[in-house]
Amino acid sequence: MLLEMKDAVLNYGKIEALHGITVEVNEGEVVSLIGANGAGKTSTMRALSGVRGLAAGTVFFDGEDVTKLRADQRLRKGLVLCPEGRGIFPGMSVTENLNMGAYTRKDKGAIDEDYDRVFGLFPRLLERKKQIAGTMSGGEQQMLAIGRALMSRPKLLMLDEPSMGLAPMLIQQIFDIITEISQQGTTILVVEQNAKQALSRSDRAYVLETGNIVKTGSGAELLDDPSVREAYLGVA
Amino acid sequence: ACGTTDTGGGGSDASGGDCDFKIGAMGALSGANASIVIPSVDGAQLALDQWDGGDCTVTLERFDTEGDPAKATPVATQIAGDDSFIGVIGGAFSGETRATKSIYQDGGIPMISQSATATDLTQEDPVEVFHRLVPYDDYQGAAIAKYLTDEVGATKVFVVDNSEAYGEPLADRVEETLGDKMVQRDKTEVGQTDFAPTISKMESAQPDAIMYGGYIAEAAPLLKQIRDAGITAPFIGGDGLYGADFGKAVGDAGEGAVVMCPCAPIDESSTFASDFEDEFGGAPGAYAAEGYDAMSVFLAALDDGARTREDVLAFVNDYTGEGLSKDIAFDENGDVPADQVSYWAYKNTDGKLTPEVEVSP
Amino acid sequence: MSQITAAYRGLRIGDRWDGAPKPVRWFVMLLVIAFAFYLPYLNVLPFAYIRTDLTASGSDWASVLFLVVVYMIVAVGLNVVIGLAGLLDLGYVGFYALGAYSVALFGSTNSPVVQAMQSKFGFSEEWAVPFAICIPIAIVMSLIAGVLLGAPTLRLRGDYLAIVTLGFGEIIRITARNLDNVTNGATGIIGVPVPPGPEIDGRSFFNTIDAERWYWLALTILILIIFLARRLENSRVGRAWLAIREDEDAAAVMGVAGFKFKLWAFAIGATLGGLAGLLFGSKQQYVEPNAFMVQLSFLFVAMVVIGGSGNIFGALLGAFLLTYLPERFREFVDWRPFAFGVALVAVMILRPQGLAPSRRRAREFEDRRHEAEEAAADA
Amino acid sequence: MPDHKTEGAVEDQVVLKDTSNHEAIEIETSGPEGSVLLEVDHVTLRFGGVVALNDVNFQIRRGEILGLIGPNGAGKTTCFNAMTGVYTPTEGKIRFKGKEIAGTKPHKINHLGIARTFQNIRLFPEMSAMENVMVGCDARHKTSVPGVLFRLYRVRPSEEELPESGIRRSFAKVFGISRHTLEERAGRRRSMELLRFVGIADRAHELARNLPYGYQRRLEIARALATEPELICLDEPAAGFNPAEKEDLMGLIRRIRDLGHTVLVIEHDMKLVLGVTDRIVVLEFGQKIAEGTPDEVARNPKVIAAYLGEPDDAA
Amino acid sequence: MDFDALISGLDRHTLDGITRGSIYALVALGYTMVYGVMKLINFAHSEVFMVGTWAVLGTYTVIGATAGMGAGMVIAATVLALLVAMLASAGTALAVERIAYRPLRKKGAPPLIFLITGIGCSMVLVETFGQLLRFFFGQPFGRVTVNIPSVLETKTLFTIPGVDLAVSNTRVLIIVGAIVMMLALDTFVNKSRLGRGVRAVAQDPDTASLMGVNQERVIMLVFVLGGAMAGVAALLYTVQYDITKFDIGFIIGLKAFTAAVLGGIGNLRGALVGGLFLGIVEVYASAVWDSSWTNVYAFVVLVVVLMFRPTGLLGESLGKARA
Ligand SMILES: Nc1ncnc2c1ncn2[C@@H]1O[C@H](COP(=O)(O)OP(=O)(O)OP(=O)(O)O)[C@@H](O)[C@H]1O
Ligand SMILES: Nc1ncnc2c1ncn2[C@@H]1O[C@H](COP(=O)(O)OP(=O)(O)OP(=O)(O)O)[C@@H](O)[C@H]1O
Ligand SMILES: [Mg+2]
Ligand SMILES: [Mg+2]
Repeated sequence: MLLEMKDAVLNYGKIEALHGITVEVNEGEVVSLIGANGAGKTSTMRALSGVRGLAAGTVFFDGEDVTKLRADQRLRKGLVLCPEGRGIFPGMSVTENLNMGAYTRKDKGAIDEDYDRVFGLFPRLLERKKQIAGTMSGGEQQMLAIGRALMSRPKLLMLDEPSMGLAPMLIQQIFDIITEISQQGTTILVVEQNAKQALSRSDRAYVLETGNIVKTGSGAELLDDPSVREAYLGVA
Repeated sequence: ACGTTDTGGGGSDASGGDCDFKIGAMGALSGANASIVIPSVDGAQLALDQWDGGDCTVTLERFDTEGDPAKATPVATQIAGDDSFIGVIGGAFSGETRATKSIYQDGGIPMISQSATATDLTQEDPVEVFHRLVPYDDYQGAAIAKYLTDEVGATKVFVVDNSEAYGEPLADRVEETLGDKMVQRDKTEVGQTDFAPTISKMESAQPDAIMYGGYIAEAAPLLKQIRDAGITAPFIGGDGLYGADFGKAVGDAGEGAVVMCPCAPIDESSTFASDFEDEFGGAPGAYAAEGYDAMSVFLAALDDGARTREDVLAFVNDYTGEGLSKDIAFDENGDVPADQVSYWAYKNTDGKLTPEVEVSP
Repeated sequence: MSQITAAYRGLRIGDRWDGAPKPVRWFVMLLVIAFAFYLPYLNVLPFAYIRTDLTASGSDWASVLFLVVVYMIVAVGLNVVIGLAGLLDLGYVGFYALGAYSVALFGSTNSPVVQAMQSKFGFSEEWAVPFAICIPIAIVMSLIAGVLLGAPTLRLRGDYLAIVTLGFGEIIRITARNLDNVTNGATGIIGVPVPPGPEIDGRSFFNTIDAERWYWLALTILILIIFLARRLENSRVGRAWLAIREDEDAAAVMGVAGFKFKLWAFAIGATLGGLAGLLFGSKQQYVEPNAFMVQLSFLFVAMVVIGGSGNIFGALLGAFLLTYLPERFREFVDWRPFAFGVALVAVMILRPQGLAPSRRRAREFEDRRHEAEEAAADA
Repeated sequence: MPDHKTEGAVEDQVVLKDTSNHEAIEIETSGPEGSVLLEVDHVTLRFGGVVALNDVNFQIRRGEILGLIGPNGAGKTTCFNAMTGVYTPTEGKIRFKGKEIAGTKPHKINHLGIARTFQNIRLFPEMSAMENVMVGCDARHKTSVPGVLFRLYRVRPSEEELPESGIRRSFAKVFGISRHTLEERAGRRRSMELLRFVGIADRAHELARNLPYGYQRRLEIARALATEPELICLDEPAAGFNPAEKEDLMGLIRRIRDLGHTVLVIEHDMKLVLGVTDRIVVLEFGQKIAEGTPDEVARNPKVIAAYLGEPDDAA
Repeated sequence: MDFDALISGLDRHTLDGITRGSIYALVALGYTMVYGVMKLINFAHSEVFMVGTWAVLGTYTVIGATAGMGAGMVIAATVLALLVAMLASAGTALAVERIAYRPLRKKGAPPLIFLITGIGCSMVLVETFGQLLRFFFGQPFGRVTVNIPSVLETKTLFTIPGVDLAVSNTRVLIIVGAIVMMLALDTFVNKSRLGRGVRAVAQDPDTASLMGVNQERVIMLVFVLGGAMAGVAALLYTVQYDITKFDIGFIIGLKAFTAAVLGGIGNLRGALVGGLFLGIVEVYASAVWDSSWTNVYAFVVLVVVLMFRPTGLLGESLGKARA
């Protein structure tokens, strides 16, 4: 097992957003996390990445207890989050943003390779290499954020709503990219509102409702589950 | 105004009689300028300690104003409102004195200032209660000008001031007295350390003497920069530069600089100097002798039988006597009589101010 | 410390206050006001220990109270600017100086301005602008200054404004110091007029000795100002300020005229600053430029922040403590500034939301603290 | 997902009217339905070398729901920014109700009757949901700063505005009630109604920053509606919504139009766009490449090539 | 008013202005770095500088350096003093961070609070040198001005031909020193990995940590670097002016902060440009009029510049953020 979060409780002040959830991700899997607005998906991601500490529970990554580690320490171990709402560095250029993705890396040659890979995936970024990221359109920023996450060469890549704000054609492309990265050997945990796409491409999935895991199973199983279909796929 | 809940101070058990009084000393006892004030209050304390009051007990209360007029007014109101005060030593600075003298006037309490020298305090807006042991700035300006022309023989003086209430009028007066013997005038600021613009003006004016109206903190870098620029003209300042720390501040560049002060040199072997040293662990600093004298005048009033503010005020107004700093008397404005005014030029040699010559303006 | 605050919280004064019926609140309020007026005479022993004139070198209690109230007016004004509108003004002393100088320049026979008017219009040497007219002059002068300073600079963001306002304060002071033939320069102006009043014991009603009268005057003005300033908070104006503070661009798109409201905040703050300066100058009967150094601006800001910016009562508390405590503990002459600095740091670290924050701030703060603590739970 | 009419948890001191028909938040429009409300007239907008809008030309008619779509970076948000005064067009004109508005300050444009939401949510995070909406309401309020301070502008209150109790009632009868007080009351009532309208009244008193994403999006809509705009512009209102929530949102958009607002919506979710709009304008690289009814646009080969891609059942 | 004096001595005044401005610029760096990363005005930075001047004095006293030593000794003493000053200032900056800012950061306090603790720290430091240390060690501590020996004596190093302007060794040291330090720092922040981390934290601390940046380390680094620059400034200052005093930091700090804003706070090169610009403006204006209006010139120029360029001459850079 690559990642295991057990009985995680996360609080915002007096509000308890996660009520003791358990999430597991195996090496090589694509796992998705779906749920309504405010269900706690982003909170789960925050807890996993270490942006926020847990009130209770543990996080194991790669066999190691990382519960007490900060986000930057977890990143060094290969646990990378591409946050919701993009979180690009608005004042830096596109290149500098990508550079930041490789912040902890020292393998110059491999970094250059990864540049090429990212620019290959998102030609728009190559076009706008020098543009200040804050002035890019919403979709362009999303591309940049994903590209930057890839620059960290993660063991486990966590994506929080990667398709948000993307044009239909690009959404397709993003999911293709996710599949591709996964095939290249990166484990992936993805939060998605586009449940249909997400489920059809994941090995396993969790359904989150108001801070609790209410369902889990393979992607295909959940796609067929009537209650999931009704609540998240918009089909009665 | 109504300090009846008396808990502190007054403190002598032997009192009994009707001769149990306080004297207030008001000035900057903390803050940046405390070093100019504390020695004078210490001097006053020394005078009190050496006094044999018989039945009378007198305490000296120190009131800190930080030299700030706004902080001085509550102090003055307090002193004026408390009948056990029969005299005030201070204010130490002109600003706080200006702000408080009408309060003391309303309270009818005599003041003797050891160091407030602004001209207007007595010349433009005199009050009966105010007296001072130092001559006012007009004299000093004239004395400096006289020193410059007579002793230095300067004909092209460059005058600089610090734009403050002390330096500016002093420089004005020097300028007035010098007339066309002044080549140029420049203004600087308190807290300034880079005097390049002033130096370049000096370089083109080629003065044969430089006069600075201001304080030590700025005089030190100014002097250093003057000398660095290769200007060797004599440098002379007013009593704002007088103090033991002058030599320490100016360093080598200050060698030969002259400081003018209305304070007569205190003989190092005098009993005052040694007593002061014993008591406070240092040589008497600025205005220590004046502080001593101010206290002595008040004590003499008590000796004379004065028991109320009116008595003391009347006594002080008419007082004549020999003091440490000078022969003491006050004219109708409360000033040192013109014929008593004299200044000393001190030269900075090896980091010490040594008396050079006496100048009467 | 924490026990005390816990006990205080246990009392839940704020909630009880809000829960109390209106007549009770009125009654309590009147009692508090009455007590405030009585304060100069407070002389019953355990309570009298708050007086500043107990120790040998203490200072006059009523004068200290007066200064406290003047600074409270300042704090209320600055609270509008900093606490409500979120504009960091480090030059507030400029307005304070303007108020003081206005009454001095026009009301004192020693002022070069008055002397010029005398000779121009052939008035007698005794003539000066009457005090009653000096008040509107002072208010208008500081108001104009507020607008003049605000108009070009309020477009600046955050801390740029801080340094510009700081500069403004300095410009006022230096100008007052250097313009010898207008302001008497560094010497200052004496004979600043006092409010008219009946003569008592051969002295004018407002004189230098009976400081409690000044205190009452200032207190009355303060109460009036608090009454008015409270109205701003929970109104469209207060909301607009808050919105601007949060996200100026979004506020503009929602129809909030950002510039106008910021200018208002500045103007209101300037007016109150000027008014406080006027009281100060008049009581002092003497103004001089060095009374208005930048450090005083920092002190003003510290009052608002220590008390809990955004809350009028916080600002009042801050003004009270920072003015009163140094006066009360005068005997520690040399150590006062040191202790003051230590206290600033300590209080803010122990209670970063201020001593008496507004509820909104307290709530915001709780939230953020939890967040920050959790985020750093591991470190 | 709370029901839109949930009254449950809310305990507000304001007496709430029945808002099932939403008459209280209906707005007055200034012209007949179908007439031109806003006109984008050959607008070009450049940022240095980037041409974000290139000679774009379209109109919005009163009472319609117009969709604005296009690939990422096509210039949709920029178009909003130009219309709401955030940017000034390099060339061309934007007319609202026949009046040129390019270069007008954002708050003035709002007063003219345009409101918007943001692609990256921009609420006032430290204010409660209700206060956020109140700020919107204030856009229509008239009390000035002295008015708030001194409350001298009094209005004769109608019977229902009079307080209940005796003394205050007679006082209000004689001296009237200050406009500020009345506006404040009305604002509170309206804010509550609007929150209920968009379906988030159950968390009216929570700070905006603590609301979940979906609530925040809806709060932005409520805040924009509060300014009583004739034209409301929604920038990707469904971003981050799941299909069920999108369904709800479609209903909300329709109801907004039914209240008399004209709606302009940017959205990438084709199901929503095709389902809710009356007409669609398509941008690509800053240029308009198509315009028409949803059907026409969906079939337009240019649009398919540039934006939709191969027909996909996910759309 | 004397414009002739300005014109005829333009070369001289420019050199004076650059000298003055170089020191502003170095101190401004500390403000700008901290501001760039934490969006806070580090009010205690002026005292960080002040501590540096005392460190120089201390070093000279301990090694017994005086005017008129041999060239080798002068260089050794100066370099040693420089290192000590940098250490002392950086240490002070770090201490301020630890004591006054870090606890607040942990509690998520708003920026205004940092301002007050900064002011508090500044007062404490000032009082420490003006009062506390005197209490324990006596002279030279206290509220008086103290001379620092001119270890490096001022000599004319060369004369600029054509304008016939003599340039002294101290000036060369100051100007070259300031510019070299500035360029080094600028390169470090823009080119190095750690520097990128600094800029990332400046823009979005949370995301930066997701990229593997250790925020606390970056903040420490920022204070250390800013402090070290203040230490350099302190040495150069004592070389030029020969004095120190407990409250010497205040005015320099004020000017340096103005310079930082003038250049665009958060922008390192802005600090250099702002500092030099401010220095030159002040000297020019003082040449035409006099120095009693110096602060007025400085602030009027600031306002005028900000009216046309609301984010300073070069604009913000470390942490520019617009949606
Ligand atoms: N910073 C915060 N402070 C307080 N409460 C928060 C904060 N962030 C999230 N919450 C609350 O925690 C709960 C879970 O939020 P979270 O952001 O994890 O939801 P989500 O599933 O990601 O929703 P969405 O699809 O809208 O992004 C919500 O009720 C939300 O209001
Ligand atoms: N201030 C700016 N400076 C430079 N370029 C800009 C600026 N603002 C926008 N752009 C560019 O203009 C183009 C249009 O951007 P816009 O935000 O309008 O796109 P959009 O259609 O809203 O895309 P999305 O669907 O991804 O949000 C983009 O390429 C963007 O990078
Ligand atoms: Mg989320
Ligand atoms: Mg967009």
